[in-house]
Amino acid sequence: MDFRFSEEDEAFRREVVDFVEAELPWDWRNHEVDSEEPDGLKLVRAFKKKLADKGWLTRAWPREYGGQEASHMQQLIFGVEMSYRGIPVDDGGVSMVGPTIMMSGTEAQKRFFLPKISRAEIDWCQGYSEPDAGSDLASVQTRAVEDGDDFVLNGSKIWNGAHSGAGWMFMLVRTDPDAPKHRGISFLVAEMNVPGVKIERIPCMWGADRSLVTFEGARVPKSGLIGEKNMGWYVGATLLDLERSGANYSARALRLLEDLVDFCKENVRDGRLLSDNPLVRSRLARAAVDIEAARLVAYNVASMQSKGQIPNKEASISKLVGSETLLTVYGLGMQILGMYGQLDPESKWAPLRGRFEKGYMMVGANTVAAGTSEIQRNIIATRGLGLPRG
Amino acid sequence: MDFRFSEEDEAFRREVVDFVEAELPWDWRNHEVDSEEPDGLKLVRAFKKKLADKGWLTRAWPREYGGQEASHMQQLIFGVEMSYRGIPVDDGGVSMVGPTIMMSGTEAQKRFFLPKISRAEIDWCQGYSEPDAGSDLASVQTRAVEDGDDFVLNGSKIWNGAHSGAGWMFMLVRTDPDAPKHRGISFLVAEMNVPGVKIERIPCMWGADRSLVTFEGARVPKSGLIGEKNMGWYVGATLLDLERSGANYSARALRLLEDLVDFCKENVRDGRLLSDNPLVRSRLARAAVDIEAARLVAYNVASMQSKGQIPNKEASISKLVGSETLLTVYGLGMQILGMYGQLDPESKWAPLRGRFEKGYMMVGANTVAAGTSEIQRNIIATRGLGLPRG
Amino acid sequence: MDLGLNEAQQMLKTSARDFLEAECPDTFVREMEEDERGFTPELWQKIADQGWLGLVIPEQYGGVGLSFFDLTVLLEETGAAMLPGPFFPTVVLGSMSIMEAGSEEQKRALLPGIADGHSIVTMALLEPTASWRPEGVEATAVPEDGGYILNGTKLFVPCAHVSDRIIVAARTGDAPRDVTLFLAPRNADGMTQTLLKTIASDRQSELVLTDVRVPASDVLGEVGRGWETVEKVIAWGAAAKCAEMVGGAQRVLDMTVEYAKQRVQFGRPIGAFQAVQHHCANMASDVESCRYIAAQAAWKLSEGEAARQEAAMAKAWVSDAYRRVCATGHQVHGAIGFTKEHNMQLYSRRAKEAELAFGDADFHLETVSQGIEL
Amino acid sequence: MDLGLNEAQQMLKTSARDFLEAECPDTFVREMEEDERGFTPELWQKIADQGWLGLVIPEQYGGVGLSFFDLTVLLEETGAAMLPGPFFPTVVLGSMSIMEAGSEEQKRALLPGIADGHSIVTMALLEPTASWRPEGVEATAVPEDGGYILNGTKLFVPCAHVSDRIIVAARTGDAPRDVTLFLAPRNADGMTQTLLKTIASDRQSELVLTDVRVPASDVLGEVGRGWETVEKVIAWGAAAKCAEMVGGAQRVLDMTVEYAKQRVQFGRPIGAFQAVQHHCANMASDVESCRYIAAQAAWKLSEGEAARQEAAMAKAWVSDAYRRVCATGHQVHGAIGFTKEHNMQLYSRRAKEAELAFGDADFHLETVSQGIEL
Repeated sequence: MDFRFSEEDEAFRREVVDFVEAELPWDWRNHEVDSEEPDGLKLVRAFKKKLADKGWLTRAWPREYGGQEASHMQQLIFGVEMSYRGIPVDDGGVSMVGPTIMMSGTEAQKRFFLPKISRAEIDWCQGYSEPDAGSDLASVQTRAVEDGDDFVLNGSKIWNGAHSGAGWMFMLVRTDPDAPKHRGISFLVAEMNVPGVKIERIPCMWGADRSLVTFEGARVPKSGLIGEKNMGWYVGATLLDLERSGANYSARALRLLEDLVDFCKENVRDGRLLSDNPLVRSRLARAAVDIEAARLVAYNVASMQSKGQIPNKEASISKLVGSETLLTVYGLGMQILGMYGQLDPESKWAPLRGRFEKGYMMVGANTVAAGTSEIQRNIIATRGLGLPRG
Repeated sequence: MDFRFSEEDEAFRREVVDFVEAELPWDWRNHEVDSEEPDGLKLVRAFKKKLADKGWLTRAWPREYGGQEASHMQQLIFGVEMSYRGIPVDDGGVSMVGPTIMMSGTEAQKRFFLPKISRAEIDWCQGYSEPDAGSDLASVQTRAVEDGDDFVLNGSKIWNGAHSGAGWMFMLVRTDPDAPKHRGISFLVAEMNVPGVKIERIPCMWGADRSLVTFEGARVPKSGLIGEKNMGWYVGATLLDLERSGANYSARALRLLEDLVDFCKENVRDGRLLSDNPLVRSRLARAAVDIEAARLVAYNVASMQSKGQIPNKEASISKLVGSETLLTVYGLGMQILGMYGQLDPESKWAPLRGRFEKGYMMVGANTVAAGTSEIQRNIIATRGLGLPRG
Repeated sequence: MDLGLNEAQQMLKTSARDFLEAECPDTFVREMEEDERGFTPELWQKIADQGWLGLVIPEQYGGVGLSFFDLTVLLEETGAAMLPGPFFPTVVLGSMSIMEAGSEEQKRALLPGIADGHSIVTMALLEPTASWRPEGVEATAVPEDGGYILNGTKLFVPCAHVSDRIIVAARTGDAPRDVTLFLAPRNADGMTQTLLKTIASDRQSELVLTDVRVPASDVLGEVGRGWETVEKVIAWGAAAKCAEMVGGAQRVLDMTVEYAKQRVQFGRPIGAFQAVQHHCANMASDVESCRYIAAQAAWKLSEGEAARQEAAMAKAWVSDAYRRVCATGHQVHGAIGFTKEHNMQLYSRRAKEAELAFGDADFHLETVSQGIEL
Repeated sequence: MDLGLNEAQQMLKTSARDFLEAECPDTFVREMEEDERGFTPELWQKIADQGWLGLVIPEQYGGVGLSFFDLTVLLEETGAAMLPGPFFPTVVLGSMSIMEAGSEEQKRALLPGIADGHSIVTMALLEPTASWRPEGVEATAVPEDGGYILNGTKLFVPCAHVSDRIIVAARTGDAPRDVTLFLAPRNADGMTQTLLKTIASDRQSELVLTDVRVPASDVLGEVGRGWETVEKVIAWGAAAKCAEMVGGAQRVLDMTVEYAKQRVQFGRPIGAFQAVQHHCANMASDVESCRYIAAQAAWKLSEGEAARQEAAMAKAWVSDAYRRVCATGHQVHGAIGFTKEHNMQLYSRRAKEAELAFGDADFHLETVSQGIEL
């Protein structure tokens, strides 16, 4: 066992931090950048290019696809430092699409997509959820019908960031409506900028949008089919596992906690510093412990991956624990900020730039996105603990 | 709406309290009496007789069966004052068997049993649970076969207090093994003191016992069949509803809280009174609020009954909230007592006569007995809220 | 003891619900979220015509003369309907304070106008100290020329932007409770009002007072004894807010159960899954608990008891329970509940505002701990 | 970073498990609950033969010379097996303190005896003040005739009844940390030991010291600096106890999952019900979290770091999580888990003892809050 980063890993971490502190084009301590909005995406994209130039986005990938063959641990370190600073570098390309293509794609697909992902030349949005396929992902209904070299798409995908201008979508589509539910699905990547794709914004409570993408006879090339046709559920399942790591949650939570600690040391309520209030102290300390527990569970996932082991329930537990911890920390923040917590970032009285008010509204979506906490618990129980399916 | 007791009810309450303070043969502030043990039952039985002489045990019953036709509210008041003082007067006779007989029994049964219950002449133990029928009560397997004027019983009943010397059992038995699960069950009351009844003690973690009662060809008279044969599930279902009131839990919890408050005002930890520790204050206050919420939910059940309304999900919620609150208060007590909390009542250093140590071990059984919290939630969701069965 | 509503209260409740269903549907609520004023004079007049603005105002001052408890029956429905605008501040903060502390002249001058809908009154209590304790009042009122000069900054003042009178709490002495209430006109010289943007899209304001002059006749109650009134207002406000929250929580429960019955995943309604069932059961338990603990506080206050402990218990419990109910409702609804077009988020944002108003759980638990003789 | 065990540790773990399965089955644990001594000399000797008693004792003192982390690997298994007797006090409280603070002579005199099983050593730290802070030590040690006279009452002393040496913490000055450790023989004149009956059926004692004389040569470490050692012992003890708890929690999870697979109700294994599945998933999450936060503390301490923060975080987390795991385990097991013949209650009773030992969550959270610079 070894709880320290290796010298090499620590040097890398230092390098990443120094680079970000020097090069990030916005002040991360004071500004939140939302890559699901066009302006935000533009800003992020530019910085991602710089990170890509360092080879960091896909540091753990093979060299031939634009990687540096570093350990999963370094990939984690990179992700953690980004999440800690709220730099939304991961649109699923590096963490999900790339690995899926690496595992199931053709050589041509690998040579086409992977370097592009590595160099941050394409942006992704997710095409999993549909209006009637949420937790029950395998009931996707968007139809893809072969027609010459194309698939013709009809149907809709929801809760994605397509309105931000992300050029590509990775998605599950139904290619055989007559096969059993899980057996008629294909995994497809496609450009959004084609006729027959309609993008509508869905305003959300935290003031930003998600999209509803409607395909009406949109033609996309067959070359975007990853893995075997009709086997997309199994191709995509791997990807969901990759999505279920929790290190980003605890990194984000840690930063929020540090903000809260600073706030409590500077603000007086009822005649004393908040940091002198025993209830506040106890709750912040408890949050620190929650975060540490979540952080270590996530690091263990990376540690396993670094050794070539395949995390299973460990990844689901990490997602569950991480997202619930982030929820707790936002809730705690709102509790501590009290009356001030309800102020929108636009208000001049809003503390910590209203980060908690906005995040508090957004964070509930985390325990819903990428499999609700209920679905994670199902997976832990059945796949992880071997309990019988209900 | 009226949150005060009526003058009449308040006068009754006062009378009950005065009587108990004067007549209870043990010091309830310092001794716990366990009616599931023979000695305890003897003590309780004697005092119950006195209460019965006042007509209080069955105060809300019709006069012809030994009652005083008082309101459900007075019945609740009586129960609350008993629970608050830890006087285990209810063995199910008054709260469950009596009402069931009143609802489904023959006139002869009413005339035989009800006055006996009212006068505390018989003690009851429950015969619902079986080794393989816990949450799934409808799968009871104890067979009752008609033979002349008798039923012949074979099977076993578990988690009851038969070893204490309680003379009678109310039980669900299977009278038609071929009928659908819920349709072959009968509700039976029977004396335990007959050949073919074996009572074995099952030692439990809190230092007391429960019993396993095995019937091996025990003959009991058919006159103990309450309601129609094979309709026992529906006869008994009412009874479970009656069991699911929560006033006793909050009354008990309130007394524990008061003990804790006193303890905290008298004991110093790390240089200050526990009652000056803000964490302790906050937790005790929160417990007080939990108890108040549980208390009012239970009082509402009685309030509904007093007006002739039939509580449904209200009763299940009351049981759920009450038992969970009691669990919380015991847990809080153990937390506050700290190192001292682990001491057995026998130790001279044990605070509050070790009541918390023992209760802490016992209380978990509350969220299991009479339908686990999970079963309560099922009932609230399906019967109360109309959600589809799973 | 009888924890049910009487017939008159039941009628009030039903008629309120009918009125709000017609006049304050969710489309209207959503519209008012974007509206600068946050309500319409048309609806205000209709509310006045219903007698709601004068519900608890005695008949001799143009009101209906019902009890505070009756008002909370109504507020449960306005909470369920998320009625936007200055109804709550006016009936709870404005008229209750004036009824409590006002002189006969003030009552005669102000209450009829409130009752008939011509006058909107709020209270400016909190400051940047964000404290519900008297020490939090730092704004000052200094006697001059038989009147007072007010200076200070008030924060989180509900609906100040549309009020014509604002009851300002200001310090008139150095002892913590040396606080006095002033009936300041909103358009007084030296008073600057700025809207704050808040999570609940309600209309709270910052109010900066710079040498605002108030005549002695506009002191509400006795000089130096304003905090006694404020304490009562906090208790009433807490109980009244709890009633609103009960209404909202019940609606969130209903909507969640409904959604669980209709949303199909894995080939069956999600309400057939035990995890969802138990979520709903927990919500139902919370709502049931909220209902009676809130009602007890309202009823005892209505009966004229101080009921400090009951109000504190209610607000402490309901503040947390409503938040839990909303969080669980969101969890059952999934992504759809976070969209602006869905009502779920309308409630959960308001739940946060309501949690904080008149003190959060921590604030009230300290009262409770004193009440249990700690 | 590598959060897995190395091969040697894995072997240690496996062999420990095998040994305990053979020598310490649940029947033995149950038997020892009723036994007056609470363990058998036979098993003690076998444990010594395994090298466990000297696991962390350097070879020159007759030990095996492994690391503290290795010891916690072993403790995870003794926790899983609920090994009764003075193993924990001897290896953690006794030998670690002597190794830390003992003179060369004391080490030579005491450690080999511990390692070979002839000597059992515990520590008497707590008092009726029940505090883990130095202020809690009220027992006094007064110099006399080149030695010390000890007076006071010690409480919750683990396995004092079978120890031959007891490391007593006593006050030698008025400043809070003026505490000194003494290696008192258990049979010293003036020392009265009484067993306490506890929830975990472990063997804790009250120890009354009345003019107990200890020669200066039995002072452990420097006079007045004993608390430095105690602080380390609390950190080691907390981390070691966490390891035991992780072992226990894993066992409770395993047993609960097994039961959920086998217990049939409503025509299917209860583990097919989502409520039970989610209970088990929550338990698994807790166990997983416990494992790494506990391991981090043990590893950092083992590496010679002070790791006060890590130990505090571990104990705060694991104390609560293990209790949760047991409570949920009971809920899944239903009535059967409360019976004495079932293992479930053996674990849940020990979980309470373990939660309290070396400070509960509140105690450690205060350390954590300082660590996050509050």
